[in-house]
Amino acid sequence: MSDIKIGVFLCTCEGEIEKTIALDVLAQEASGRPGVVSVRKDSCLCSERGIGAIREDIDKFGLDRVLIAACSPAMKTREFTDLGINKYLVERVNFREQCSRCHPDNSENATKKARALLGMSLEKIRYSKALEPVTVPAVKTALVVGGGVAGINAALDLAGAGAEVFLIEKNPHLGGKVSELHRYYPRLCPPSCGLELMFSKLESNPRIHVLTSSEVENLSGSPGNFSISIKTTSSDAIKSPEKDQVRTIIAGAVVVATGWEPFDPTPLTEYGYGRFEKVITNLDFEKSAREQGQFLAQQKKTAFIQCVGSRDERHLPYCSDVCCMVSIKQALLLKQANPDNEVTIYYNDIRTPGEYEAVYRQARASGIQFIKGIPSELRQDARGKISVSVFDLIAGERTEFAADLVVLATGMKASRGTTQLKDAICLATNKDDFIESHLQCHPQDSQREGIFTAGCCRAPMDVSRSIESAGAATAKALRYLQGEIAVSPDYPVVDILKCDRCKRCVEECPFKAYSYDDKGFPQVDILKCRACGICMGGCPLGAISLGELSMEQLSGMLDVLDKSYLGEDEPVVLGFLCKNDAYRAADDAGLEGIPCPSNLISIMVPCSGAVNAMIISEAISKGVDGILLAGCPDKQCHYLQGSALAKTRLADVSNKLKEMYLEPERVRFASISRDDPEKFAATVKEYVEELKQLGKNPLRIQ
Amino acid sequence: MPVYVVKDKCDGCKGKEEPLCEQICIGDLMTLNSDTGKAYCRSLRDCWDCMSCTKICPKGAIEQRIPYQLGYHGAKLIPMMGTDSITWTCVDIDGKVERFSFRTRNKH
Amino acid sequence: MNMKYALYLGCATPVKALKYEISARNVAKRLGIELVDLPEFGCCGFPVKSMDRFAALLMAARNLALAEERGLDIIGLCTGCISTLAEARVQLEDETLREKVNEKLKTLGAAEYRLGVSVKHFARFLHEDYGLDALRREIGAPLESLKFGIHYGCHYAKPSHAHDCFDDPSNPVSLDKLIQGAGAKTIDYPEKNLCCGLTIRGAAEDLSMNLAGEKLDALTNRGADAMVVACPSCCIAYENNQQLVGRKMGKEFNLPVLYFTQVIGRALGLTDEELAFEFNRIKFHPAAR
Amino acid sequence: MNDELIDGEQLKCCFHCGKCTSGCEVNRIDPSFQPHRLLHLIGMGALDELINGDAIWKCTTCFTCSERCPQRIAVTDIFWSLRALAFRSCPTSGLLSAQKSALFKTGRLYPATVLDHKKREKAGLPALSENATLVSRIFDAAKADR
Repeated sequence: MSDIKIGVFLCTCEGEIEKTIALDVLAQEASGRPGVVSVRKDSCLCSERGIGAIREDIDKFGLDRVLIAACSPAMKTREFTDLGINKYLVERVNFREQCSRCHPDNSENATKKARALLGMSLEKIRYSKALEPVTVPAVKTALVVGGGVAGINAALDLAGAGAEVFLIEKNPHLGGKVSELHRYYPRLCPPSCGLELMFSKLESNPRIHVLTSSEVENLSGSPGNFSISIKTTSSDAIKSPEKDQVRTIIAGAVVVATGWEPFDPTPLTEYGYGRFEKVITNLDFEKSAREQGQFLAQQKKTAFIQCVGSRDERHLPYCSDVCCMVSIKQALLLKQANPDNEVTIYYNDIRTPGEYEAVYRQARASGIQFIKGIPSELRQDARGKISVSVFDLIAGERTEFAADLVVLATGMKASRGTTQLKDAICLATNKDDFIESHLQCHPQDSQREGIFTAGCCRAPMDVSRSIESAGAATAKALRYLQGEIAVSPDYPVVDILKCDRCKRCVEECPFKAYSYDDKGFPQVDILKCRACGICMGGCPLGAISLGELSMEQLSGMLDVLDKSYLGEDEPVVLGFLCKNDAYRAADDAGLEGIPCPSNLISIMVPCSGAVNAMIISEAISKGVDGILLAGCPDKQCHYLQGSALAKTRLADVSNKLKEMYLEPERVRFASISRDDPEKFAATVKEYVEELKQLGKNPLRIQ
Repeated sequence: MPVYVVKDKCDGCKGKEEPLCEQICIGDLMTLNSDTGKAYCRSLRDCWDCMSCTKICPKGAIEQRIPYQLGYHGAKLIPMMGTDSITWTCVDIDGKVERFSFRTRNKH
Repeated sequence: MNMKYALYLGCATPVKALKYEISARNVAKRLGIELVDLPEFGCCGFPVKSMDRFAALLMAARNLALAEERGLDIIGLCTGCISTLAEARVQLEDETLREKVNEKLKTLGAAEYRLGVSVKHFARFLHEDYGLDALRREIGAPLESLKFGIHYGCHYAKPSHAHDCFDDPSNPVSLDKLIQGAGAKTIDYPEKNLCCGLTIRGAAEDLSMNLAGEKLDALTNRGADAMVVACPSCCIAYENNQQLVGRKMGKEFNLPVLYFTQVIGRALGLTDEELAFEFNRIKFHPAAR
Repeated sequence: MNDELIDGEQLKCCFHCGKCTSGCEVNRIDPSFQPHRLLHLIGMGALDELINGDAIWKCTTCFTCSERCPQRIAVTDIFWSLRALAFRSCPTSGLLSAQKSALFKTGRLYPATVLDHKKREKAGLPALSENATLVSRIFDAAKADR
């Protein structure tokens, strides 16, 4: 360590930072610190001139570590990444957002805090290591599970982008639910024309291998090189080989398109499905319309009941997305075939977004009755007619309708295929049994790297959106189909000299990235890993460190922090802030000039779950007055269970403090959203006040 | 006077095979109850009160009952581990609290 | 099979529906089911729900605790009572509520309730526990050629969660099956789920009468030999008030209203006295057909 | 418990599908009785109007609405709670007073007359026990910490 050469660069940010922080004093002090060989102050480090100056110093002094005290590390990342030195040897100190900007009126304290931050970063950078991206070879083959409209389109798109594609389907034929439909909406054209085109494209593409009557048995390996065993059961289908053949496919990425199943309305006994012949589902309607030439024209009085089973807490709690348009489409077809048909749609809310609104309007114009009100019960009279009695909420009175045919607009539920596959390849599903994804930002991802979803296995959606989702899944999958995959070296490394093989990391990893090596030590699959550090936070022996933030760095920073940097009577709060939410909120508090006590020293961590209880205990032992662990609100955690685990671990420390006759309030968890700087500032303020009441940590050395 | 496992806190080290207390116990006394998934000491009288298990337990679930030669009922000895330090809290039978921090050789 | 149960009579049956009580006791006796009377049983709580819902729950809980103390499950005749007790049983699965209730029970000098009692209507018991097959084996005088309209009563299977969803709340069948087991036919009619309306007799008499009349009309038109009920309140609405309802609707009804126990009892070969047919206001003369 | 059902999250989940009213037998005969509307009025804070009106007394408590509500709103129970509120605000109001006096005096909704006792005896049925004060004691216990 003695021969390291650190260059310290202080940015005045066109004088702004220097207005509050005595940079010259800090520069003077820094130059005397071990390892520091150069100190430079600049008015704008991120400018071309500033970058040039850094590069110049690196050459001139032979610097192997660069410390930049300027704006938040979340800013100007591009400018400070390529300095002609490994980017993991560049450390940023947040002098602007979390120092000068948030304490503009207290130059003295801002400088004290800046000094503390600089000291910690100087310690941290001593342990930094140069890291290079790792390249992993990958095959250029993709697997698509499910031969419905989503799966077929994903296969075509993937093959179009140059990949070899295996498309497997558990039924003997392709086409999925779409092949059971009579007409598409909104154009009311027959699905057969689109399907035939897709089939012929599949046929003619030599890169696509279709396996029907086939199912996934299991999946192992990692993205780029999944090994999937596939069982093919019968021999009667096109292109399908021999009976009960099991084969292994190596694939770089998997697109899951296992589709949906119709909700069976039998449990809603009030509608008599199965008891009354003339009560059918919307999918029964499609079948009859397709198979019986006169079906549409024969109907005279038809009722549609919307939301059967959907938006129903007893059955499917969600809106099934398509049923409104399906009923409108079917009603229009009836009306076209027989304009005298008194078609009535009983609805709760009609949901026809975008272009579909025009179809809804067309339906209204065509004379289809829309009645707001859901029948509670259907009764069959002696002539076999179905009497529909409903309270019309708009008219404010009851209306009766004797229907020849009642169509129940039933929704979509997760398919059995999805459930089977989820077990075979360990995919997480949501409470409604659809494949779990970060619906907001990464809808096409599953919770396993390299496995993507298309179509209704993710959520109910119609044909056009299924096709669209197939394209999105393809675009995401292509990263794993380029022959090689570059992985950023942020992933955790297990020190097997310390590891006791307790398996906690294996259990707690939200992405199931850990497996065991041949000696039983945990090893991380860097392709599955998302570098959240939850394993680092959970390891009871502190044996796991991330590439960009190690346990020894954290411990070193605790050592050098002056626990009385604001004076003996001021409490010091150490904040571990998650980089996605809390740290950014803290930055915003600074940018917006929301005053925040200078008692908080913050350390950016990838996730609140990455902070080890040993680090927290150590901070308390070394005299820090309070620990603020700030992460995302539970359901918004970018790493699923990071916040939740962090809370549990913090509760353990809190219990321990109580046993030690220390105040359990010395550790605190706060949920801070990215967009809530006010809450951040208020939380810190309140906590500092509380700690003042508690008094000094008895373990702080005088 | 041996160790005492607080069952609510113990999580069996999640791996459900060999918990840390089992691995570290020099007398091979600690083990997992496969029914409850919680650790226990299978021979209390053989415990030497070395407190290795107390120190290593990540959940703080193992307490030490101080032998009467050293303390007596009511006295407590509680370790808290950092990465390179340990802090002991000693409570005597009169409730007097003293704390000691030491560097350990665990570091790096 | 444990065939010893606490009989929960409620307050309407022993006063307003002697024929029900007598026939039920005799059917039970005939089938080897021992029904124990607990004199301490009080009101089920149903009428009190409109005054104080917590008091209603306490009343129900007290009855549950009484049966539990004796180690007996509850069999009842009135659907309203059974529904109220059964719903309380489900509500008390909530621990906080149960603790609160038990605390109050203690101040009343009653035993604590510990979730150990099942509550079933006699018809449900026959259908589920005694068993249709076992019942069929006992039938000595099947009621062939008779056609009954079953009226379940709203609280027979509803709220369904209170009754462990034992029958379909929108299309109940268990009582039909019992009566069919006795050899008779049952009528499947769309008005099957209609309420007897008795609960609102005081508040909205016209409404109440209309509801009762609709069903009487439907069954008369379908040629029912009798209506079969399983609740004393429903019987009051359809039998005691039949003339009134008829006058109101400008019709003359003459539809006998029987308790299911009278029908089953007859098929079991019990005598008219044992089934208390003398108490039926509208006489049932199947022989005349 | 009353207030829990009326103010509860459950009620706020109503999305006005009208299934309760469509299936209501009382509404079929008396169109002025509209359960969905009553629920909406509670949501709008018109409790007084409801408590003082006669609508809440028209529900037969047949549970059809509760059974079929897609949002699992216990509509019937809400009516009971409303009645209980009405009762609490005016315990002597007409509709319940007869029931109340029977219950409080005899412990039974259907008091047994001398004739009833005789009839039972004649039929060989067990004598009815009297527990006249039970109902009022339970009421007092329930009210104790309100």
